[in-house]
Amino acid sequence: MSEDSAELAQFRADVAAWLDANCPDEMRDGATDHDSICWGGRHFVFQSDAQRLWLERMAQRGWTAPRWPAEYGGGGLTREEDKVLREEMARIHARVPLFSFGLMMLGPALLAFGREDQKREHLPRIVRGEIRWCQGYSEPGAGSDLASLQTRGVLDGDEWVINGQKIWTSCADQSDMIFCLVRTDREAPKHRGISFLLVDMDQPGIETRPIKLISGRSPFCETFFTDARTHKDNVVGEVNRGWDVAKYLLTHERAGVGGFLQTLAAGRSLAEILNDAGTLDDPVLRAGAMRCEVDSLAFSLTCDRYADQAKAGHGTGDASAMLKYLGTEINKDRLELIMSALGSEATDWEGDEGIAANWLRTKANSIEGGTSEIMLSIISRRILELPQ
Amino acid sequence: MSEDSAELAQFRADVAAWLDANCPDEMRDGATDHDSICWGGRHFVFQSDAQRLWLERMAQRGWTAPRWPAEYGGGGLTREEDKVLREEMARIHARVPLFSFGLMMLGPALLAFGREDQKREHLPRIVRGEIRWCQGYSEPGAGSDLASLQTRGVLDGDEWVINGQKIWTSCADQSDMIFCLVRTDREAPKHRGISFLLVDMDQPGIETRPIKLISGRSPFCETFFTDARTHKDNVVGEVNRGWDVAKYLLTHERAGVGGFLQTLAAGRSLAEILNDAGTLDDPVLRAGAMRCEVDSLAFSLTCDRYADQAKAGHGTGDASAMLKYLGTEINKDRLELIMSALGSEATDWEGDEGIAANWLRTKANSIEGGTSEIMLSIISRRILELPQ
Amino acid sequence: MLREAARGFLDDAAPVSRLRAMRDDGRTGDPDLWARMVEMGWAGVLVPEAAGGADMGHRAAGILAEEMGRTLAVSPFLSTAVIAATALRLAGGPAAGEALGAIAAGRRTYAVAVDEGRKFAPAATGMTAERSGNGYSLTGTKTFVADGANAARILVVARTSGTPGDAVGLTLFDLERGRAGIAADPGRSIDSLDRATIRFQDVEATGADIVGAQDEALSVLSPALRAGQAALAAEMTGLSAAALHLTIAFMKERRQFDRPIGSFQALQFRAAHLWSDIEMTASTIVNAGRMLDTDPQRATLAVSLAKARATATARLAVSEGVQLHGGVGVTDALDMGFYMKRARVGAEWLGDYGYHAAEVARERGLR
Amino acid sequence: MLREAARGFLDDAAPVSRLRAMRDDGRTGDPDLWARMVEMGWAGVLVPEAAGGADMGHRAAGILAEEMGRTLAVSPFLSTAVIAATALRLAGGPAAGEALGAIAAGRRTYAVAVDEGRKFAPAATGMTAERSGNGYSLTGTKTFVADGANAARILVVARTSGTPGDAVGLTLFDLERGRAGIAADPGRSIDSLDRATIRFQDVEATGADIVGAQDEALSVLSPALRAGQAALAAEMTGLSAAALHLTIAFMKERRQFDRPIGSFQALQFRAAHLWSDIEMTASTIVNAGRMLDTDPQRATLAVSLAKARATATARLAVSEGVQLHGGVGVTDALDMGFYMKRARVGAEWLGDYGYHAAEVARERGLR
Repeated sequence: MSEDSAELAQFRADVAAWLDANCPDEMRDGATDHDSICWGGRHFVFQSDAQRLWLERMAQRGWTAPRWPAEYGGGGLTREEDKVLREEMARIHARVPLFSFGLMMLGPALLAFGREDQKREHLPRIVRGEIRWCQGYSEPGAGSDLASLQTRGVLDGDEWVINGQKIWTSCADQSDMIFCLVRTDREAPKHRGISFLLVDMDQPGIETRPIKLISGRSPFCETFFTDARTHKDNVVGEVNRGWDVAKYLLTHERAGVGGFLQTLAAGRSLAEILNDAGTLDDPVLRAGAMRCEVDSLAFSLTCDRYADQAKAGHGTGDASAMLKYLGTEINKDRLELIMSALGSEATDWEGDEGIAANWLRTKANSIEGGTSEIMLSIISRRILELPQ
Repeated sequence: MSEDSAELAQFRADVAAWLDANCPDEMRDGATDHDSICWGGRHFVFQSDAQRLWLERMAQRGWTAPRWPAEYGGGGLTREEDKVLREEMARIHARVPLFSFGLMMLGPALLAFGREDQKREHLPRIVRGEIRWCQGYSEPGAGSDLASLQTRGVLDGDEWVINGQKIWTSCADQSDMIFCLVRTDREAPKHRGISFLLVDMDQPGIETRPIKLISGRSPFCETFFTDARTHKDNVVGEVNRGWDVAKYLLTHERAGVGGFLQTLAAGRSLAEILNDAGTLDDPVLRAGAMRCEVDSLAFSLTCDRYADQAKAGHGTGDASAMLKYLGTEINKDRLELIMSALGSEATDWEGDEGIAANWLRTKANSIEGGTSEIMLSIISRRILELPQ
Repeated sequence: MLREAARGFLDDAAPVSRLRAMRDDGRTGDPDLWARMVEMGWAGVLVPEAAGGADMGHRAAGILAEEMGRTLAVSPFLSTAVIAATALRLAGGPAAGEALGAIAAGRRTYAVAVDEGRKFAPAATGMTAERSGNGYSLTGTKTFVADGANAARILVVARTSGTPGDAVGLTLFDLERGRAGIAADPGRSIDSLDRATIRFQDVEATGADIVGAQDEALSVLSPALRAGQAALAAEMTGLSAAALHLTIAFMKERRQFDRPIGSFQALQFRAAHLWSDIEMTASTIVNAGRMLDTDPQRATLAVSLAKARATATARLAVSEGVQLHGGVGVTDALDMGFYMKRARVGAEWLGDYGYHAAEVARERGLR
Repeated sequence: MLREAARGFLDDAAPVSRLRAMRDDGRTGDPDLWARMVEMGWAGVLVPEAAGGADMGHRAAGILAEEMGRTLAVSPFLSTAVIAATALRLAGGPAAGEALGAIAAGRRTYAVAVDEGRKFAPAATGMTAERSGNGYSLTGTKTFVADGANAARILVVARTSGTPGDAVGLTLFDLERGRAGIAADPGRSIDSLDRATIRFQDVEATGADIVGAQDEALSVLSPALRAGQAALAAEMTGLSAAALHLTIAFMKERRQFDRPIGSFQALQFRAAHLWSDIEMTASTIVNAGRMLDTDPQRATLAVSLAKARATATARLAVSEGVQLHGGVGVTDALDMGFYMKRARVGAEWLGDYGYHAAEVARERGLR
């Protein structure tokens, strides 16, 4: 932690004092497991009054979205202030008050592409956790070729009428609204006939069905649109230019992956797990563990390096594809190694949070959010500039 | 060795007696190193009278080409008799009397595609080691895309006039004649305008220049054709259908690679080398050695299995691409491992036959005779029938 | 041909959907399917003709196991028809003969209880069989016992002398599962099969329950486990081939960017590499079966080679199988997950890659 | 910026063709090039300003080494300006100060003689320095000494007490190469550089020749070797990046089947993977330099991580470099062979992959 400027030092003191006064004790356990997360939304059931209070207090200061402009309910903090806030929260092990796709994805898209009225309508409600959003991009027939999506929207008077099917819509069954890509011009080239629509899910034309994975239960759903409707103004960016918004968000999403993976790796250390397993006499396992430690550390340093560059104003850009590729592949390798080290004991099913489920879950990491193959294509074309 | 039939037992006894009487003692040392090989040809300098005598005696029986028909100077042996001959030669460690591209490649091509007069002219001279042949397929601009070759032949009266450049022509600087692929119709689709020509190298229009490899000296040459000439009848197969001959030979060549690699691996065992190096406390090296032993043995068994299938009348066909691919890749892995095990000592140059040269030489194995990438393409298209 | 007959039967009677249904029903065994396998003579594949078996040998057993691996057919074949049958046959004697007859006729199934920890290590056996009066008293826990909850009888190895790590001092007992003091906890194996923890508390046994000689279990158990390793390797190779087959079919059918994904060169090369890898492993399977049939005393290298290769190949096959299927590959709706889970269990059972690769290296003289 | 200046200079003054010419002439050093590097202050990169150096730190030394690796520039930079300079600086005292000044001014070059066998293992040193009168008598053989035939002086570690394997009992001597009893055999290293065997026969030395304290060589030598490892890792990473760069350029230019080979997806993915791998390694290089500059006592993990990664990455880079170039890749006419050979020598020097990966694992708590 480098030394703060005088103003920043004052800000830090203020933040610390406010947190101390306002963060309920129950919210100071640093919990990050799925069940402890506050997702918000119309139907969210708070686990405790403390959880509700913590959200309300943080939202009031805009600190659920610290860097969003204050006029839209955000904290209006600078990069440095944001860092201080996170550091001070970490110091007291404060839980993240709100976690949502609205904060992570729709918000940035609206800030970059939304109309003024859209920002004023949606951003404050995201900040306060009133509306839970989900993302409708993927389709069963599209996969890596995202832009070949077939869900279509037809204008009927003042409304888009939407028909089709989305897949991998995380938490769709618990969300209030969906931002989704819809084909609105079937004659145009495939990237030029897609619009980015905002749709309320509380209508009979939308049905959701959870997807079971090889690793067990998952937040993913299939989402079916049957004459679903949304007002014609609920387009982000221009009609038929939704691909630009999607591309922006995809890069945004990948850039976040590195940090996410680092968090994963921050659990119990590989060495600890392997020492306990007591199977390291096997040179295959030992050599594998050595290699995996080396590669994991190198990956972690690479995330740090790119984060530093980002702080210095150099965006990660297409290199986020590299982070996504390496992070997921190394993590698969790591879990394979742990499974081998634990031997038969790891092959008993200990539920959806057990080691076997974790191992199987990593298999999806190199597919979701863009497959490793797509990441390698991005690197070879955009960074290495190899010919198509 | 399964039991012989009565006739085969008699044949074995005859062979043993003949070998005993005719194989000079100096030729019973089993030598297979480059300098001990009898290559034959107009300019070949025999190392000893014994070497010359051994060639003459074996050639007289046609046993330099045991399975070729007797009418063309061959031994006319059955598959079983050929096996007996090889076994009896191995028993007394008899050297191979003659090794040549004529025996390995041109002969089979002539037997499959040649005119009667061509067979009568060339095969006996190959059997007797009178003419040394080299192969002119590759070109600098063509590489893996062999059929894009540009060396061209134009008919001028009774002769083809040849201009262009070949590369990787093994032993071209010591050969008497060359069989080569030449573009004889520039208008036709690329596989349909190539002819398979036989050309005498003893003419001013042909020059050769040896190629130095990263591993040191090599038998490879560049061969330059400047208005070189050959009689128009010196075409094997039809004019402009040389690609058929070439394809036949390429498959033939790859099928031989497995055996060749097995011979390589038959030297000092990996375990022996690594034990002596004393560096196996390192789990990375030990695990690598274990994996390499496992894979080498599996590869060796695979060669045996395909050889058994071939004996049972099932050709290896496109699967030869798999043998070529795996054999060369595993051998590269093996030499990398040996280099690591020997450490700095292996990084001193011990001449073109030293371990470092061997290691570097393996890097060419997965390129020459069709790259690993070409082999994988053959497997994916012809065996797995994946779409183009 | 045996292979074609087996394949035809299994495609028809035991597709992966049958395993799926079993899992969804919460069952861990498929006695009806086994009954049909018995009818076809598979239970007696290693039982002498005199005892009513087909006596077809280990290569044949490998072919059956390989075909079962293709469709993930559920059966006690490996435990009963391969491992137990081999042990009983080697032990000889009238009781073993009767047991073999019962196996071939489908009247008996066996579980083989060896492991006590996370890794395969028979010599490390700590479970005790103490002399008690004229007999023995067995106490200890066996883990990850294939078919341990369903099999009628249990071949269990326990220590009659020495300390864990000694290769001698182990004795093999043949006990009916209902004997007092035996309790099995069915477990929840990721491959949905029966892999139980079995607790033995003061279980009484007599000399008549011993298979082979006291203190010399490994002289019958080791060859039996080798036979099991070879058959398991064969099963995993069939599994790998099936995973590749499903993947190739998907690559031909699935379109992305206006082309079948099988036309993408990077994916083609991976499929071609996997095919090549499976070919190599297949060679080791053939070799292991032949060595067990012709020179079983010297089959260690061949069997460990097969199990090491089969383990590595199956891991590659299912990893590629899932990844090349993309999103659908990680859904439970696709069968690939079943292959991946079985490959992981198979990787550990009867010795993992490191165990067998070390055996190979040792046999090859690596110090 | 240091990097841009270095790159501009090296591209101009020390392209690979200069190494090629040196090799073809049978020379193993390039004093003219070193003289120019000295002029640019590179020799003093780790020498204190008081001694006439630039004192730019290890991160800067790494940048220079990385850029030298790109063009395979021949110089005694690592031995002299990094390892010897770090050792002398840690030892301190007037003699060391003078030596550092001489290094920075280009008046002295050093070889560092540690290895006696095929693998890096300083504590295994067996060469003896016996007390003899008021001084020492050194006898033994050092192998694979970088710059050992050309350097003006030799830092040599010998045993003054204890037995091979002991970390204490080693003493570091600073000897001029002409001292009686020292004989160097230049060797024929595959990378065409000077890597000599040096024989010491009853070489007389005094206390004044000792760097640091008697019996405590490792307290100055270990940090110096770490600095060398970090710089060598940087060099190898530059080498890897250059190999990739050459390969990418070739892929864009070379046509096969009527397309640039860079348009083939399988080759694209391999290039993209290699690029990613180099990016990871580059992060470890930055980190190692920073740790040496800010917290050298705790830099072991960072340095070993960098050397392990750099070794593995360079191997991948040159393997792919050769294979993706096809036939021309294995000809001596292409520069890639030089990269491959240097990568192999660099893989072993100052500790191989296994050595450093084990250090990393140990630092991370793996037992």
